[in-house]
Amino acid sequence: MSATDLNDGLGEGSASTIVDTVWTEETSWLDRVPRAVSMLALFLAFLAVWQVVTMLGIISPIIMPTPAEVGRDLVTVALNLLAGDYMLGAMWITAKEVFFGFAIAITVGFSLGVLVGETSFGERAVMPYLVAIDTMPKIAFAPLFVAWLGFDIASKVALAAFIATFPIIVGTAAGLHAADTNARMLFKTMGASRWQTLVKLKLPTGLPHFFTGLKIGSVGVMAGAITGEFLGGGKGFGELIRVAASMLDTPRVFSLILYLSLIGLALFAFVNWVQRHFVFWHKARVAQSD
Amino acid sequence: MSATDLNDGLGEGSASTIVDTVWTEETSWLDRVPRAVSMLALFLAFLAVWQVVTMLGIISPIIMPTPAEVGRDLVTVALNLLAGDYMLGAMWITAKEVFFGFAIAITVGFSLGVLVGETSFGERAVMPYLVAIDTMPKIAFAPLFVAWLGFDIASKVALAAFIATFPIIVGTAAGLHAADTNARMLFKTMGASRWQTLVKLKLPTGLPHFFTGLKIGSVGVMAGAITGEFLGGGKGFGELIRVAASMLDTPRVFSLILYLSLIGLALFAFVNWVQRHFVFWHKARVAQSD
Amino acid sequence: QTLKDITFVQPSPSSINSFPIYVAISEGFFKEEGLNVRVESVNGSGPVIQALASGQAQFGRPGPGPVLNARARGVDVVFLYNMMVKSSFGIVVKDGDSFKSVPDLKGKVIGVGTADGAEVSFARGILSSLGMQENRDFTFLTVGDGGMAAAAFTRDDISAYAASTADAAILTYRGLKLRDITPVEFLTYFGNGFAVMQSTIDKDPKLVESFGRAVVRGQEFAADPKNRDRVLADLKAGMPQENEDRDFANALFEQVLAKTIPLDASKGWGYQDPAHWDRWHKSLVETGSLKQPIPDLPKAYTNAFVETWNK
Amino acid sequence: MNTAAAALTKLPSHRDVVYELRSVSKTFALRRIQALDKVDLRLERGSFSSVIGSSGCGKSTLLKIMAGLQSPSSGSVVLAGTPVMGTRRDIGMMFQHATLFPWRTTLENIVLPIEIRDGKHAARAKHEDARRLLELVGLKGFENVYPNELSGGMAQRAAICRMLITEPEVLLLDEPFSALDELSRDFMNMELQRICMAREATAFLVTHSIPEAVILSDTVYVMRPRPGRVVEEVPIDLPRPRTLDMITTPRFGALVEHIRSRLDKEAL
Amino acid sequence: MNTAAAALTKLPSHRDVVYELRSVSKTFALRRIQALDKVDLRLERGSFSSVIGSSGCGKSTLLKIMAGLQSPSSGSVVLAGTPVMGTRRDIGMMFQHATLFPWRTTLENIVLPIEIRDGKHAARAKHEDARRLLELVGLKGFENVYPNELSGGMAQRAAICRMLITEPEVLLLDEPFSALDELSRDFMNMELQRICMAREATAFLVTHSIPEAVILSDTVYVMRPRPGRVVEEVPIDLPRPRTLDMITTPRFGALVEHIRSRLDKEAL
Ligand SMILES: Nc1ncnc2c1ncn2[C@@H]1O[C@H](COP(=O)(O)OP(=O)(O)OP(=O)(O)O)[C@@H](O)[C@H]1O
Ligand SMILES: Nc1ncnc2c1ncn2[C@@H]1O[C@H](COP(=O)(O)OP(=O)(O)OP(=O)(O)O)[C@@H](O)[C@H]1O
Ligand SMILES: [Mg+2]
Ligand SMILES: [Mg+2]
Repeated sequence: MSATDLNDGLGEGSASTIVDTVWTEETSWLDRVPRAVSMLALFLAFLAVWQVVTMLGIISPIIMPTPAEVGRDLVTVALNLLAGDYMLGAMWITAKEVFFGFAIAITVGFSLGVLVGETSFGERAVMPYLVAIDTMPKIAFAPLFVAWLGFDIASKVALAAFIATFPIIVGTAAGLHAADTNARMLFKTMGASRWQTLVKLKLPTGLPHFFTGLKIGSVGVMAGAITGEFLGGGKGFGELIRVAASMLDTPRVFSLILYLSLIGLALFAFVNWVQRHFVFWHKARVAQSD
Repeated sequence: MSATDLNDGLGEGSASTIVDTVWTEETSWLDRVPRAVSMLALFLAFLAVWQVVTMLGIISPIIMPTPAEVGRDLVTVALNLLAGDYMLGAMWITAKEVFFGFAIAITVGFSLGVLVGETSFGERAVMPYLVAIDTMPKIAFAPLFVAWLGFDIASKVALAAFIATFPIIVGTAAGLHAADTNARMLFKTMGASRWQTLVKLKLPTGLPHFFTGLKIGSVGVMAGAITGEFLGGGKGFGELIRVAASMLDTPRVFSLILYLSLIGLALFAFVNWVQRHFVFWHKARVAQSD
Repeated sequence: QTLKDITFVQPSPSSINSFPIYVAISEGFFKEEGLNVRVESVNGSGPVIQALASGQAQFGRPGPGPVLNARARGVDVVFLYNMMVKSSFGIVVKDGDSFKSVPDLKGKVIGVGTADGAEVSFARGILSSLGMQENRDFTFLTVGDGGMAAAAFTRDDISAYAASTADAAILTYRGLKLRDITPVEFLTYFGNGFAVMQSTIDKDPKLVESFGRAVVRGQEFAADPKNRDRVLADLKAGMPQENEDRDFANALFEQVLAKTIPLDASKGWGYQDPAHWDRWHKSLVETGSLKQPIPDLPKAYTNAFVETWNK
Repeated sequence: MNTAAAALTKLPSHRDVVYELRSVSKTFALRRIQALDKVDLRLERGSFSSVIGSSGCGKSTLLKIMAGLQSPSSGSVVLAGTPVMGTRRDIGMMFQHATLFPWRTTLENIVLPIEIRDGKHAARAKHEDARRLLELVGLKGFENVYPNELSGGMAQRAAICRMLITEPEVLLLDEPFSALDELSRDFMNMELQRICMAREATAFLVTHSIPEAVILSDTVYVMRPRPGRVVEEVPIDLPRPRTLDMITTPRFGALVEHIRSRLDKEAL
Repeated sequence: MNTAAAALTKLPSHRDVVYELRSVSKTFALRRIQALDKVDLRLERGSFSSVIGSSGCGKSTLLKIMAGLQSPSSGSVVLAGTPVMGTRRDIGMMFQHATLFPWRTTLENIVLPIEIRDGKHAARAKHEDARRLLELVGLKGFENVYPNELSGGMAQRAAICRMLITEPEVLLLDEPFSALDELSRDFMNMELQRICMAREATAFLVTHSIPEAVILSDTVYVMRPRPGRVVEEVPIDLPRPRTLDMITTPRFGALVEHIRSRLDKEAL
């Protein structure tokens, strides 16, 4: 009948049209725009708004510079960085703070997260303290950090780690609750020890949650390092920003911040990449290996 | 045989002993300590360490006061709060900042999280900007906030919301990836629109992730409000801490911070409570309704 | 009669450092001028000027250095009233240490509060006038304020600290005994004072007049020892927590008050000596805090209102 | 439901082809597993077909391709005259795994397809129908129970109700009764026949039970694995409506034996 | 495997009671659903028992209680002389749902119990055994495939391998073959018998197939729902080892019919 006719009409060539019937998420028109184009469009839109705001003159240049000024300064900073001048050194110091801070945050956050997620002692007795500590303005503790760790990068690393630890704790702890009853019962019947259940079941199951914490933490660690440098004694990028800010050199402040956010982006992208490789089954589930 | 004997020996009374064979997570000895006891023990341990450190005299009282000094000051502050004096007003202001900041962060974070989690445009084009923005030291933007929003709580609310939004974005976006293929295919065959799949499948499935973000955000919003007050204007608790700090009245700084962390704890506990009621099936799964 | 709302912004949350304002508020001097003044505290002179530039505040209390910096960037902010007529900064060392004068600090680390605050320009000025050069004869370490400075001293990370006199007084009062080794001739490096945007002066000179008049009245009232109790009560009303401990508040107040009394009272409260401005300017340029000299230095300050205020 | 009348209304459209698969092949890219090799199928409107074959021979893959959930590597799928390019609303599908949503009660899970198609209000209007379906499958009293309190077979029955509630024209069923006891299974088979006949629905069933396939179907497709392909179409010439006592007839036995023999020929 | 020898070694321990359940009841608190009502069971060492009953009658609950995964509301469970107070290592359990872990290949999933019991090294040593088991169940070639690429029945077979690899003394099986075709199912049944006899393992099987229960068991327990209770213990007096041709014997037919009639008496 008609179905057959149609099908005959399609013939061998129909295969190619039908190959697209694979099950995928629906995509909106936004998704079909290539990434580079959409990023650029966003960027230009952002620039335009910025330009208009500054051109209207409602905002003083010492509060918000024009895109052109910042653009010029981006070049200056880039030249300085490329020449291996003092800014490169400062960036290197900040990168070190971020790296060590993140490493410590992962270690401590993961351990505490396991304590909180695994034991009701952790969840009910330790967690309130952790929440309380994390609510406290870290700035108030800066003198303590300095008194103990000095003005070198150690105190900045500590502050950075401090801020990044909490998200990792919460993520890890939430992840440990993600395994379902069936899987838990299975482990039970296999005679798995608590430790084995943790390592071989709960941690793998909870990896997506853990990575959520890690991503938030990766951004927190940057903020922490810069805050630390703002508070005193640093020789890193934060200090450069602070000097520029105190001299009301706003274009410099903005361009330094932009370079800084590149470090943050790199760190975040790295975490994302690690997640993709570690939680391959999650991805496979979503994207249908086809 | 022997099994029968044993069983006879147990008789009717055995039921009570066997009632305990319900499947539950193994508990370590730590978990059997009542919550109050363990919290108190932790607290006392903490106090003891603190006392010893200050008694050794290695740390100047300007940097770290003794527990006794802080204790005395806690009473002073409590009396002031109870008398409805200026501190109560300050606390009220900070609480308002936190409340509005959190409300905005939830709204914005959730919306952006959906954008990032649902569309590859969001994930690949918008997310890098969000990460970049969040990496930037917010402190540098404080003058901008003040310039636009004034000295009133609006600028603090904005900063608080700013800081709390990112975790919620990441949590929401991660949650939207949590639904498994089976469930997605089921929705597909039901002819669910993208919106329906989002609302009726992906969001409920992703709630645990969303709440992870919310918990981290609830703590971030506190930090944000206080940072905002530190940076400019405002009559809240952060201002009180700053005044005390500039006077080197460390016991006061510590006791104010302790009261502040109570607000943070309350907020966190509230989020936790909401999660338990919203994600009831998750809990039920874990604790075996029995 | 309805009061006009204005905002005054100060670089730190202290009523004592801005005492004329607080006294004038509590004693009703502003009200008599038809003004309702609201005080906001930000974090440093830079944000003070930013608040003025954005119109969020009409008056502020920045240091002279940041004002010149802002002018170099085209912001027409004008220093209006010299409040801390005597240098409010100093170089301090621990009481027990052997340093007698600034040259003894050769090869040492000097702590500063902020990366490039007024006290840094000040300290740089002193040191360079004595032929000492940064990173050769001494180094600066940004340690922050208060507790951070205490931590730095106790760790022996710094040998001296360039600070505002109020900060040093607080440290001393809290048990870290400090000694001021600032040479007297640097007293003319005046400190923070009241500033305003030129546009405000142009638009509403009356406002500037009435603001200054009330400030002068506050200053005079506070300077009179008879009124001490009242003044302390006024300060407490403005910032209760800072003034809870009366002895502490009084001690600090005396320190600050002393810096506001001019050597030559005949010019009136708030008067700014052009020579002192030249000195500041020169020092800022020499030490690199200003990249190049400001062409219109006299426009950075004005004495035009001093007479009216002091009538 | 008057079965004679149902049979009558069925006649006119009898020749109408609903589904047409033409040499559908499917190779999973990652390991080059060929799940389906040139499968041809023609399902007529109102017909009931079953597919039977060893585990892993590609039955579920075939169903997913028919539902538009996966694309064939080559070949074409045409449903009611239009190529299948994605999922369609007129198809009701039941998966091998029940997949109930833990945040919805049994009743709410069942009316979910209605809620998705016609909104919350329509779903509420269907609560009565849902209750009736639940009673039919023996789940009366479990309306407001959350799925984690259901047994394996109960969850499967709830999933059947969820598929039936929309009264779809085409039913794709992947081992819908695998977790049910014999008695319930027989009962459910008869109900399924009744429903399909009454609605003139086209059904395509994956099952491992040869008697089940025979009692329900007009045609049984026998599949062989590696690569999955249809080796025989067995037309079932038993009269409609089928009844359970037909199981004891010699014709039934012969058909079952024939199919079994076709399957037997392969080694496990 | 020499079956005669196996039968011999079995004799001495014949009287040994492995499992003893005494009036085990289970009420789920939330809705006061009584899943089990005074269930008594005695399983002898090396015996094979099945439980059969309609969906939702409490079979899975019974198995979980025997495995120590849930506690009875009243009554006692004794395994090998000691009350069951939690899970035990000598029990191998297979759940109704396969539950393979997506981050492990099929082979890694199968050796997981070994890894848990004896460590990674021992698990690696068992890879050969695991491969053999996989070949036995027809999954040769799928060792390094991740579970999301397995079909429903393939996953179930992998789960069977996972349970068998530890050679447990007691096997608790919850509908282990529900997703398999008849042929594979028959084959798996015979393999299961062989394994249990060779190892002198005690098996307890939940199934919906009466013939499967009869061909495998020494005793078939018939359960009725609401509340779930054992209404009859049917001893199966067919000789061991059982073979598939016994299915056609009259005795077998009579037993199946008897059990069916016991189940039939209840309304659905
Ligand atoms: N966690 C639970 N909470 C409440 N009720 C439950 C729970 N688990 C099972 N039940 C109830 O207990 C009864 C028996 O369930 P069970 O899973 O043991 O049935 P079953 O015999 O295994 O059925 P099937 O053959 O369908 O798997 C059912 O009525 C079910 O609703
Ligand atoms: N997502 C996938 N990726 C790769 N291979 C797959 C995938 N899904 C199925 N397969 C393979 O395709 C073949 C057919 O699978 P399918 O699920 O269709 O079998 P089935 O006939 O439904 O079996 P069962 O009766 O066991 O459910 C199997 O060999 C399986 O390994
Ligand atoms: Mg299948
Ligand atoms: Mg069951």
